[in-house]
Amino acid sequence: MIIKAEKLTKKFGGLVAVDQVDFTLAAGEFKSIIGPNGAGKTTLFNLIAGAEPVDGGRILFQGDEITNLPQERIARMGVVKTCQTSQFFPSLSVMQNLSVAAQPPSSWRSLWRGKGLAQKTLRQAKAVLKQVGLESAADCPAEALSHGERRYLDLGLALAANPKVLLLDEPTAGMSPAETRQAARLIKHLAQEFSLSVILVEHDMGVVMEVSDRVLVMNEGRIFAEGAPQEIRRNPDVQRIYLGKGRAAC
Amino acid sequence: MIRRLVLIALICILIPCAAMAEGAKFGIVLPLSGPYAAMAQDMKNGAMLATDQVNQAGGVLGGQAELIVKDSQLKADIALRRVKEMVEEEHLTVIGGNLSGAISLVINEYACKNNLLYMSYCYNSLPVGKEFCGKGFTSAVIPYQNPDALATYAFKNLGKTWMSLSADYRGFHDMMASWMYNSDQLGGEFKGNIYHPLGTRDFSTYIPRILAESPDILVLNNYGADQIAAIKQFSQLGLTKKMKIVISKTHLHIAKECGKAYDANIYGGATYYWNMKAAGEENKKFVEAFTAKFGAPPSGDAEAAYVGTKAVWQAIAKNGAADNVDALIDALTSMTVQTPKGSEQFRACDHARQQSILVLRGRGDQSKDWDVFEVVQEVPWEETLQSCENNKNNLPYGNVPIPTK
Amino acid sequence: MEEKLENPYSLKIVWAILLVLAPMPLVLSTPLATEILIYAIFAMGFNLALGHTGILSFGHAAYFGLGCYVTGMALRYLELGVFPALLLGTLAAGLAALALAALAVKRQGVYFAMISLAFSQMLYFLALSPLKGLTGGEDGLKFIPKLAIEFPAPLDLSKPLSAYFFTLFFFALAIFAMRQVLNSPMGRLLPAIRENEARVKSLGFPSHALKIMSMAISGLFCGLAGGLLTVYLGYVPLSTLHWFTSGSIMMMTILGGMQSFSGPIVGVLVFLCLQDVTGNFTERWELFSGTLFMALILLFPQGVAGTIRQRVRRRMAPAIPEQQT
Amino acid sequence: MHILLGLALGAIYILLAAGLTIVYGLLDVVNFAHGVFYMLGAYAVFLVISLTGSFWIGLASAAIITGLIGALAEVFLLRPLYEKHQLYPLLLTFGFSVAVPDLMKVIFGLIGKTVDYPEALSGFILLGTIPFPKYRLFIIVLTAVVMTSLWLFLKKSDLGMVMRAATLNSRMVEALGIDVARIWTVGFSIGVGLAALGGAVAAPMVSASPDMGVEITVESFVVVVLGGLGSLAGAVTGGLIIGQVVSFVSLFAGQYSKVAIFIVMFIVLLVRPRGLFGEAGRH
Repeated sequence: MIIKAEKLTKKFGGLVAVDQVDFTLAAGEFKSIIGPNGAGKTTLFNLIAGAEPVDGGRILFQGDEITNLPQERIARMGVVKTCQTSQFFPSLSVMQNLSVAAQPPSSWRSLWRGKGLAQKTLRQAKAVLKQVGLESAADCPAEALSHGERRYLDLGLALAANPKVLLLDEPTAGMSPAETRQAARLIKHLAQEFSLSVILVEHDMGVVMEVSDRVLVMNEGRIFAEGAPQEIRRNPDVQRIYLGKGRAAC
Repeated sequence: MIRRLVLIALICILIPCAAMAEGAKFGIVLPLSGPYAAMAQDMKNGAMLATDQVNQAGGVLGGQAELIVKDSQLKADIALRRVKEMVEEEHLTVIGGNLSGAISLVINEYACKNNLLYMSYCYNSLPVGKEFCGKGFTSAVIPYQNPDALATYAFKNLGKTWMSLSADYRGFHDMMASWMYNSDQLGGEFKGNIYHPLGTRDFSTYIPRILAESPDILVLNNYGADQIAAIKQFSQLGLTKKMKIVISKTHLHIAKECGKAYDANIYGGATYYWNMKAAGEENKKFVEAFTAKFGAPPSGDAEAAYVGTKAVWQAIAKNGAADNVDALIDALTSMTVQTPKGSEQFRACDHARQQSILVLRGRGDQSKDWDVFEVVQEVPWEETLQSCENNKNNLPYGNVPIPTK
Repeated sequence: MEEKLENPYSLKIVWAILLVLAPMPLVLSTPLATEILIYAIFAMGFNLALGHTGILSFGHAAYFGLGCYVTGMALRYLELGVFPALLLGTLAAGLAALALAALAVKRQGVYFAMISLAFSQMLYFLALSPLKGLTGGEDGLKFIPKLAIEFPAPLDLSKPLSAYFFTLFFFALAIFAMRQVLNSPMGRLLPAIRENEARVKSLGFPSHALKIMSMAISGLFCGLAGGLLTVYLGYVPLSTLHWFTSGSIMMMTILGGMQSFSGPIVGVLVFLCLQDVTGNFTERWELFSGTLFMALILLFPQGVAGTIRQRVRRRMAPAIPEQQT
Repeated sequence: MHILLGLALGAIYILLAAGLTIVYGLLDVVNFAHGVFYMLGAYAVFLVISLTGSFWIGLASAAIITGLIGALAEVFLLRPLYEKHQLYPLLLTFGFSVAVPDLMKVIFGLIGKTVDYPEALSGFILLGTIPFPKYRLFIIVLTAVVMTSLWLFLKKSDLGMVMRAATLNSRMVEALGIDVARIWTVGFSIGVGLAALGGAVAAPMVSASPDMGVEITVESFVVVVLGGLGSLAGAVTGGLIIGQVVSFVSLFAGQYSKVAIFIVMFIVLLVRPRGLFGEAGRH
């Protein structure tokens, strides 16, 4: 198990966003989390990535405990997340964005060895540039990119930080159906090529079905169901909580 | 260097090069911009008037007496930059000016290191202790001289118990020491001192302590906008009716700006007042010339600048050259200068200007336009200027303990 | 664009700046030229924090003034040589910047600027009265002995030209060091922090530690500039700690162009020459320089250097013009 | 007695801080030229008194005249800079604070101008044995009146409500079809008018001089930061606290009163950056 979480809890004031959730992710596994709005998907996602402090329970990454470590430590260990709204460096060019992310985290302190390191970082950045298909916009500032391109750049930044576990928060949000399918195929391909384990938070069932090894359904802060994509799709309770016919018997 | 070559070439073409005028140059630095701009402008006017009069009377060394004025913006680094430019670029050996005691000490230090004659126009302690290095003169007085004069008058006529309100600034600490020393000598009863930060505008917070002591005399050791604020607020509160206020160093502009608040209960020390009857003919000529040229009568600063500049030109003329500084210094200390206050000298051993101190009194609402003071007493220099020996070791005021808090 | 990425700030810019500035005494007065070099180092240090890392500080006079006073005190009280005194002043300012940054790194934008303002005003008023014995209060620190060095060449530092070359030597040192810092792995992360600190954190870089390091290095540059001013003046004026110094260094840096290497230096050159020329020509120089500054802000929002660079780039017409925020 | 004096001192700080906080709250611009408008207020009251002879007309018109000058400055100098980098409006106010005092020196001459106390308010009343200046009481009362009317204006009137909304989210207000630019101009001129009122009230005590505004700018930053950037209640409490701190410290060690203000500001900013009443999250 590359990631193991036990009894993860997160409260915002009175509201229990994540309630005693156990969660596992195997190496190389592609797991999606789905559920209606407010089910606690993104909160669980942020707890694992260290973006939100954990109120209860613990998280293990490759056996070591990472509960409540500062986000940059967790990211340095290889658990890197993208954001729902694309986050990047607006006035820097796309290549500059990627080369910042591609820089080995341990190098932040060094004031020397500029040249040697730069070439290695540049090669990796160029590779990611090709993978996310942004070669044509390499030199223009990130803020000049279209919405879709910004999502790819956000993804590229996470990839450039050579993660072991990739946490994707609705990467295809706001994309046209064609773009969404193309993005889903790309993510699946990249995950296999780099043998990444991925946690995907997603609404679009089409994408979920196509890319996930396993699917997790959350509702009101608890795991409601878990299984292979086809199983989950056919499960009546899942349809009910999604379509809101009435409370699921729980 | 190129810039100047071009300049000189130009001048040669314009006026016949052969009769290149001999003449002499004197460079002064004044804080013409910044909070003390008004007083600096008065100094500039005094210096220009002296220079014009010298040129009308035939100039100096067969040529024009050229006064170079630069703005120090009341910043020591800019003042030093201007002085260095004058010394290195225009090869001046005689410099002067300055209004703030602190900056004049800095320039004096530079003058000592680089062998220049420095004629400062402001209250400073160039002749005292470590500061004195033989190159610096002041055409005003040493800070301790004012309190000397004022104390003799105050403790005789205004009462015995006194208290002081001082700006936390070196110049005023010297005055404080002088007040403490004179108070012991003349049987005054010191009731305590209050330090206020430089740049204070609200003096109401000090009133309770002053009223609690209710001394006969309240001594003010501050200047400029601080002094104006203090006078206006104390008079508005009727403090001036409860006690006499004696200001160590006051100024024509301050009284003008205070208006009727500067009333007959307020006394101030100064080196010059344009309407001082005792000065006679020389002063009338100076005041008329100054008022005609600049539209207002001269203040103490203007007179100090006028006298300092006049002495410099007179020394250069007497010495026959402007570049050997030591000869110039001997000339300056051995001649008498006709000043608006009468004929005076610069003392040879510590270059202090032997001049009297005036005890002035406010006119309040009877003041008409610029006639804001009444001269109560003129204390001759012998009674206020310490001997050279004392000045060298900063005696007797050096070891007078002044209150720390 | 390959070259630019691998080596954002090439040596060519550094040599160009040195060649332009070195012969200044031929055109300007030597004392003014020396001050331009000193304030250029100060502006470069300030811009490392503002232009490159996005840290706004209203109190950089604290580090500049501290550099002045510590160097001055080392020369006067400890009678140290010029180089050790300069080193001491630089380190003191760097430490102060490190300490303040560590204390206040969590604060953002205007709040950090206000803490820096409060810190520098505290130093100003401490030097004004409580520490009067040491700092000379309102008069500033005097009686600094006449300075001379033998090491690279026997130079009497009270001679303006030798003081100029002494300052030029340190200016060259500083400008090479700044290029090295900006090109270093650490330096490349700073613009990212300016743009989006949260994202930098989520990519595994400790953004707080980076900001503290950037402020500390910025403090070192300001301390060096302060020390050099003391050596050049032979005196430390209290005005070096006044908030107006922070304001004018900010004015010069942004006037020159925050987001370029040469911007702050151009800003200092333009501003000091403007101040000197109008200062000689009229007493009301503040009216001219203030109005002109406002005009420059309205006409060249990217600063003088920024706009020139943009015009030059537009003429080279890349596909999409690089917008400066 | 001391509390009253602290109150009077605090009153002027309150006027300045309220003005600064409105400008910052609304426009997100730290106004370095705040002290300059304080000075303009003092000159305006001098000018109007020399024309009309009445202190009261002078006081009212000082705020209005300077408010208009502020509005013009905002429209022509600040408005073009809003979309640019957040720093540029701030820098412009810095340039303004360098140029305008010098302009006053050219127009009104180098020497400051005297403003006499109004007849009715000169002199003092006896509190027990200690005389307390009537003028100071007037300042406290005036500030109280001005602050309550400002509070009512912001809370009750439509324009006030819109201004408060624009402070929180100007883009949303713009989306509702309100011309936000005009709101900003009105806000700026009110903020500046308050500073001018502070100057006009202080003029009899310190006389109007070109450089009177330099120190007061930084001191009003202290008050605003202590109270919390953008909050009116904060400005009032901040002003009162600083007034008491200065009047208390100067009782014992006068020369430390200036250091004390900034130590207070430093500590507050470290411990509680948004100040006493500031909204969380405003960076």
